[in-house]
Amino acid sequence: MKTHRVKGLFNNFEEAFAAVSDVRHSKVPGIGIDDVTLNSPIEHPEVEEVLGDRPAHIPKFTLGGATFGLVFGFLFLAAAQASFLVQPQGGKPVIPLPSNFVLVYEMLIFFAVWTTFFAFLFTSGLFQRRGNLYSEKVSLDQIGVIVELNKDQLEPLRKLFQQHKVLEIREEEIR
Amino acid sequence: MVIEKDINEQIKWAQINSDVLRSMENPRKAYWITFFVCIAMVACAVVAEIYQYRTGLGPSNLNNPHMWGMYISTFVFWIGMSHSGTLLSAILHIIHADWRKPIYRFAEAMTTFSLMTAGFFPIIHLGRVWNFYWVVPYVSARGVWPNFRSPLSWDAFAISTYLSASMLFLFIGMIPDLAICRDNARGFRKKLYGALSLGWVGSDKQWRHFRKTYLLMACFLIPLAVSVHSIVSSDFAMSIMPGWHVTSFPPYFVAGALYSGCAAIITLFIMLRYFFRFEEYMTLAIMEKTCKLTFAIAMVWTYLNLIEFAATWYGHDVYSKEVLIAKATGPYAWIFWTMIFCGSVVPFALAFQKLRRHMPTMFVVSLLLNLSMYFERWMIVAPTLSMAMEPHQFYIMYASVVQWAIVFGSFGWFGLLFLVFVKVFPSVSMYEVKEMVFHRRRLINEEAAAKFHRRSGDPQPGAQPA
Amino acid sequence: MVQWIRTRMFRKYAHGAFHPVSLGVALILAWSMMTSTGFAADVQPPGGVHKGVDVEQPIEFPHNIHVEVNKINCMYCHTYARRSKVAGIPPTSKCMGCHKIIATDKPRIQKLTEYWQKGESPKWKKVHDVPDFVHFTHERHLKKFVFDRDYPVEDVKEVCAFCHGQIKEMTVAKKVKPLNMGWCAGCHEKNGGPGDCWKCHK
Amino acid sequence: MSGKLNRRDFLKALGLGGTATLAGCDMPTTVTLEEGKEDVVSYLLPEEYVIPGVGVTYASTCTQCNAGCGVHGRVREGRVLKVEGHPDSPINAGKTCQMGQALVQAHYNPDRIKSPMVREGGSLVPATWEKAQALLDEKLGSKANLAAGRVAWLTGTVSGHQRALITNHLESVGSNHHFAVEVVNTNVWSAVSRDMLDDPQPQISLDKAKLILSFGADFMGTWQSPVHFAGQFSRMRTAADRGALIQVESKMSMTGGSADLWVAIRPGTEGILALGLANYLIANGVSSASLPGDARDKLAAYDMQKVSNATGVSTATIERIGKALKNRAPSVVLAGAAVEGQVNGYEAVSAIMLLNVMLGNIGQTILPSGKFPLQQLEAKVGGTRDLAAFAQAAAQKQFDVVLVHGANPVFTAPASLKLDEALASVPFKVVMTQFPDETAMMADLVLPVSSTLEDWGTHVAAYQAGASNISIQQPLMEPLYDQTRGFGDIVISMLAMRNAAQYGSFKDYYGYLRNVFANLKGAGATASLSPDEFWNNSLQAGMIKIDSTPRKHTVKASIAAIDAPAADANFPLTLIPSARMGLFDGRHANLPWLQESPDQIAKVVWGSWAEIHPSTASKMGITHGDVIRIESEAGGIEARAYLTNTVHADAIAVPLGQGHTEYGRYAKGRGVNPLKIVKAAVDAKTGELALFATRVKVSKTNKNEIILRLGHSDTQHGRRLVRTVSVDALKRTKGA
Amino acid sequence: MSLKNVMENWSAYRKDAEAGGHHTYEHRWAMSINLDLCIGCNACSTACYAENNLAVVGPERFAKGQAMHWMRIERYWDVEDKEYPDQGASFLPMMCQQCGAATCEPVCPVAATYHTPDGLNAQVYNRCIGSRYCSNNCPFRVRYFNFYSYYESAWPEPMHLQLNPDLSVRDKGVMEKCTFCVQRIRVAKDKAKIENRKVKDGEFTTACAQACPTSAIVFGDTMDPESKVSMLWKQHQVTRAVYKQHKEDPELRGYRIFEELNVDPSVMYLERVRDTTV
Repeated sequence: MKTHRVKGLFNNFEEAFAAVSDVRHSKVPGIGIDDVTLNSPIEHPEVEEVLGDRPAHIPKFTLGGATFGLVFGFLFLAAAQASFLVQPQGGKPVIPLPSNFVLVYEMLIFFAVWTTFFAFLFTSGLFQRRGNLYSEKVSLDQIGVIVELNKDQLEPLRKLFQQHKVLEIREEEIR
Repeated sequence: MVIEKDINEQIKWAQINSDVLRSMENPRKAYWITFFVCIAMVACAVVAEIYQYRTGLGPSNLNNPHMWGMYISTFVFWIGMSHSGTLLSAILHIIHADWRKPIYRFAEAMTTFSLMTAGFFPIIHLGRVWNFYWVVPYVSARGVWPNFRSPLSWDAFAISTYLSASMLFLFIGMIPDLAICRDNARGFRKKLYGALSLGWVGSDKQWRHFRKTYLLMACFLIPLAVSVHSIVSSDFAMSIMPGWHVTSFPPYFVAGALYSGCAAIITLFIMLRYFFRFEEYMTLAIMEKTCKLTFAIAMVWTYLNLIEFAATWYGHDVYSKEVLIAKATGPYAWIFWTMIFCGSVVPFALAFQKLRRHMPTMFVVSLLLNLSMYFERWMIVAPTLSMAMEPHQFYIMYASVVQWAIVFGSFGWFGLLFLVFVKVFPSVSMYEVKEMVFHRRRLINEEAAAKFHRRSGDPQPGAQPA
Repeated sequence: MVQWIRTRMFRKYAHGAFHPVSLGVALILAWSMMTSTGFAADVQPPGGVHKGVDVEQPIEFPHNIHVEVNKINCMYCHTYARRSKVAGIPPTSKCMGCHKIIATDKPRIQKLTEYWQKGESPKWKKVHDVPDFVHFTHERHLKKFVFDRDYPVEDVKEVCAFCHGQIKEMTVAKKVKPLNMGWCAGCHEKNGGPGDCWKCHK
Repeated sequence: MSGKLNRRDFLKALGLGGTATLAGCDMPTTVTLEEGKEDVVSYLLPEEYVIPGVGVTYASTCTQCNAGCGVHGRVREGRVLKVEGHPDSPINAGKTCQMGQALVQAHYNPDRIKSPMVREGGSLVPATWEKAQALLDEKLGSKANLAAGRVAWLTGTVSGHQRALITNHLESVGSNHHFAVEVVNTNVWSAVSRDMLDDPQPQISLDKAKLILSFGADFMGTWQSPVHFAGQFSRMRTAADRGALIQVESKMSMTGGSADLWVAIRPGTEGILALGLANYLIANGVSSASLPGDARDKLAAYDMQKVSNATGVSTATIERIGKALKNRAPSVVLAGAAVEGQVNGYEAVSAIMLLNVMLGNIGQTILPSGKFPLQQLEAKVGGTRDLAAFAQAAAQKQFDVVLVHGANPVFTAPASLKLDEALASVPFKVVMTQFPDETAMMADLVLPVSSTLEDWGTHVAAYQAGASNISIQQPLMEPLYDQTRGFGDIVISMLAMRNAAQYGSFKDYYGYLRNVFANLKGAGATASLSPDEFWNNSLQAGMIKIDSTPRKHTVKASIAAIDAPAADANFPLTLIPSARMGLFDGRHANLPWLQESPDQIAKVVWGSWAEIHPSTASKMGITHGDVIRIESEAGGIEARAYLTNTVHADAIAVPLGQGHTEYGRYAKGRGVNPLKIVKAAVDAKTGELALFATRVKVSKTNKNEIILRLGHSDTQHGRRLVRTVSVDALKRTKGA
Repeated sequence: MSLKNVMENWSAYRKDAEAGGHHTYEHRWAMSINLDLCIGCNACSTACYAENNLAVVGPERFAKGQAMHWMRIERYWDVEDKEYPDQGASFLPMMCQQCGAATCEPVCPVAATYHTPDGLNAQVYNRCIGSRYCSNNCPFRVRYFNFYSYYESAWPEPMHLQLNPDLSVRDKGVMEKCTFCVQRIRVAKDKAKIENRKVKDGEFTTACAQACPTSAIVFGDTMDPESKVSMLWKQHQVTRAVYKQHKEDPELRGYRIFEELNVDPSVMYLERVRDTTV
């Protein structure tokens, strides 16, 4: 298993990307792109392309939530309406579709939004300790590239980072 | 024509951080004065509401034909105002209009807060306030449910959905900024922001999920916003009252909502820009774009207004026609014509660049637009209540002190929430301004762009590394 | 099965029971349990318990002695029950009808006699009280559950016990049934009572 | 043992908590199930028919006006909840007017006097009955030194055994001064009927008429027996050949609101129009055989044009009325208060009655009434003549003691009569009343009487609708207050003071009535019953039928010339102090239901207003709601102007009822009393006050106030809520 | 709240309003008001105050438009701009029309107003939260709102003793309206049930109909073909659940107000007749 974690802080974003790209192209033997994490103050869809296909499953949860909202919403409303002690009817159907559509629509969105939110909380790796490698600079203007690696790969990586004008390298041992 | 950049792309990121964070510290005297004025307004409303709660709705001067009065028109006003945040944030996000970025945060906060204000009104206006939860479908041993046919119970659904969705949207969009705050704060604040930022570190995984979530939220928020104001419109349109039973009400309400929201954004834009020295971010160029957008919406609103009048005029529903005539000539005529003037004529000021760039003018214009929008809501609610079907019961309502106090207090409450917000949360999205700056800079920086494109030999997404 | 869903779908994300889906499933299950209770039968006295408070009465009337020991029919004293919406407290003259002779040495009876001689009625406290906006009629209920069923009138206390509990075991009457709307409505549903709000609410 | 029982406790409610309130009063409450909070009091000794929770109905008689309608009171748990019409009553046939509906409110009124009051040092202070009795004994008892004719009774219209007792009391004190005052009356009509037909209260059969021509007679509102006439009117309207109503008046009355043809007439000229119509009828072939020989010549002076000039009614309209009268037989022509209340009221009513004679209505729609056999019980009908007579007599210090009951003369007397001063000069004034009214406030001794619903009584209506009846009033519940006494009980006790031999044996009025009923028994067709059976039957029925001998109408028509009231440049307008169903002459101003119930035509609530024609108003620059000052020679009042075209341009109408200076929280200090500025002119023949003949001038003040009214629109805005069809369509659909 | 209920109601899911919805009406209370007989005397409205515990609001609140008269008599003038009216006024007794397809019902958020199996618009006071939407959606504007707690002010002691215990005294914040004297209906139905018979026509009537001196108001059960009111409806060829009457004889006087809104009122008015030939 990987024993160390190394973080390089870059000021120049292009260089940071280049470093990631280099890692990806196996400039350092034994380190794959899956070992690389990027810490950045802004969102970089382009960079993430470089990082490769890392899936986000949130839409599935959203779909699930929406479907649940739809089905549950309708069943809930229909059951409530049909079992209401008194039917507020006056010649109108017990389960009035038009108004239920409106409510089901709202409930669909309601559940979709909340599932999305919870899915985001639970799938995006929040609620973790920031770790020793975390630098407050990342929230300012610097980009951090974190690589998990074995001890023997430390040196080549440092070199690679320095090649790309790294500002600062932090290391830590995992266990 | 002055062609101007939306933002100075040379601005330093550290500068962004410090500018925004500076706006969050050490309130000045003016802030405290405003703050206590707001508190006083809220206090008035609270006193009025307690009085009304104990006495009944009588002191508000509501009367038999005119049962809703300013409570519901104010409710519609606040609900309408909440739509701007959604518009700027979600719609512009989806269509990749990145000039939204410096101003969407406060707009979104406005959404949430005006919803939080609006939500009070349907409750306050109830005769038996303490039973308001009966409109919520909860399982009760009595076997009774709310009436799901009633647009008012739709309101309960719609507002709770919209409020939670917009709060989530605001919150999610703020997480990276909260992390920035956390990293720059000390003591109690650090703990607060630490908890609120949920352990955000800006890793690519977080960003990736963040992007998806944000997009999905935006996708849901747009139809939601439309549906919410349609549902609010159905409070009126679903009734059979002349002047309310109007097919075009849903789009009319949505247009009016966007209109009032945009007007409020301009107001707050100018105020924030002035008070927090956000000239660098809230630039005149963005202002112009906002103004143009507002102008467009104003014209849509005007068009829908005319359509409604025409449809009523040429339609066969005599009652509606009489209500329309009563609007234009009756006791509410001055409100009607003020609304038309401020809502359809004044926005032409937005069509002139000179005026658009003149902040005091824009401030006044935006206030007039807001006024027009308030009057619009009044004109929707009041004439139909006062002059509907039964001539015997034609009667107008003069709002009492109690009613005025509660309506004023709602402005105080909104202001209070907003004032707290600007000091507790970043009112300009730092990370997104950085993105904006970054992308702009990259776009004009040919060299950087070229450098980036050279690397397009990188493997395509999905391919395994060699 | 829930475990299966959890392991299959939430392997990585299982942070306890709070999942939208499992919440929904639980809600639906709870719902169906609630809705599938009960089938109309002849007479099903409603269940439900209420922890009544002890009510202080001017005279601690021992229901148990009258009902259980002396086998007096409820409607002998609560005579208006079959003729009116209220069952009524027996007129003091009725009490004195017996107690001029019977048990005159007991302190409670002496208290009663005192009232009688003053020409006053004791101020009883209402135990089985329904809200003022409720219209409840003893007359119709007795008609349905006693007279229409040809239920032996001697045993009417069993019918009374539907709502008043086993009065024969109490001294001072105590509320032991909830007498709230859900409770009433449940019985109405089981026994085909009217479901119309205006039948009971006024 | 049970003899010690107070009947009050005995009938007391089985838990007054039966009054339902919704979930607490002030604070939100969801917990409404309470154990051991509410008291339940059982009956001590139950009556067989009393079942808690079940209402019992008792028959009685309404005393809100003098029509004497039979009522059914619904009693539950010892309290009266509602009053409905007695279905078997020949007067109202199960129906009630709004005043009758408010009977319960007079009973439960919070402003009732709860104990006797004695004047001490200038102000009235509560006292005990012992003290009150002692005072009465001192002034009126056997030891009192009363010269003949020094005691006077001042009442409203009074009948039945109450009247008999009053008469007896006057006898016992050696006096015969019984003044009956009533502002709303038909005394001139009665006088004319008596003189022309030999029948003071002829039966009027509207349901047989094809046409009613009413000169200001508000016969469904305030005239004689309104509910009875409303029922007849209903039958007339629904008859196969629908009868029509022509109303000629200066201010639209409630009855005028249902007119097929409404004619505004210059105030005080109704008689001229009647003569003009008579002239027209003769000229157009209606036989004048029933008229005196010189009629034709006398009437010829009233040619169309002259009448039109005098009355302000166009010749076309006169012709229209004339044609209708000629073509539609039988008809009935009525005269109301506005005609009677003139200085020549008698002549005007005579002229109107003349039309009935000419048109052959006598015997068709105007029928002889039965002669009531028990004269001592017959109604002593009040009038305004007695008001003036009393004021005069009292001012001349003719009385030592005045006993007032059922009247509020201080409120109703015009200021110019100076009745209040005259009354004040009487050394000892006893007022028997339920409410602290203006007269009571002047009294030396105020005796609180029981309400109608607590008291015994018998009534003989002045207008005997259908058959002759004695209506019985019985207590429907125990008195609300310990310190009130029945009127009969008080008079009996006063009689016992003077004549213990005859009256000392009666414990109370009830005992007296039981006694008299035992004698009355033979009068009806119920001779075979035992006294107790007869009594119980009578109570159950609420009335006793009396066999009366029908009168015979002998027509003695005469024609007198009528002049229009003289114009007066200083006082250009005529004041119309109109009474209406509801507040009536002001006696119901303390009933909030009736205060909040709008005037039928003007729809105004809770206050006074002055109806003025827009053309008159615009001449003076008066707009709606302006406070105007109305001044006559006798004084001035201020009221809000109500612009309406339902009042003649030469008139200004201020409704009666308001302007109380006392009379409880609902009446006090509200509006103005137009009677106060009425000039005390009298009708020469009958001596009744000419209430409608006062000339006034109007001036603006610079105040404008909102007129409180029900409804905010006088027009339907084209909504066709009320649709109208012509009578032809009705006929085509065969009455459907 | 049973599965059975769900299934039954589901199968009755859509039946058209013309067939009475999924109601099997036991009774269908209705009125007929002959406007030709209405003399505007207010007896009905005062009777309503007495029967239904209506609060007297007093002049100040009346001025604000907060009066509480379930039954009001509207008075209109047909022609303005004349020197004097040449005929009487148009009186219109107006109270809740107990619409078959009432617009107040679907808008109540808590179903406090609903349709009873007797065809009445029920207003359940203790369920009402006072959103006042029903009143706003009532074309007749006959719903009255308790703007205050009137218990103390309108019934000072001992007036509260007059309160009818068969129905609640409404507290502040509750909507109320004419109920066709449901407390009387309830008693009559209970009595009929106990005696195992149907409610007879004329056995009871509403307070207003009982008081009306001219008998302009007729109340009864239209499900009973023998009742006076159903005969009247039939005679005037007024049918329910249509928004336009197709009468064989268009001159028949029966009509319903705002019928064109398809609210199906239960009150038939007979047109006022004016004899212009006199």
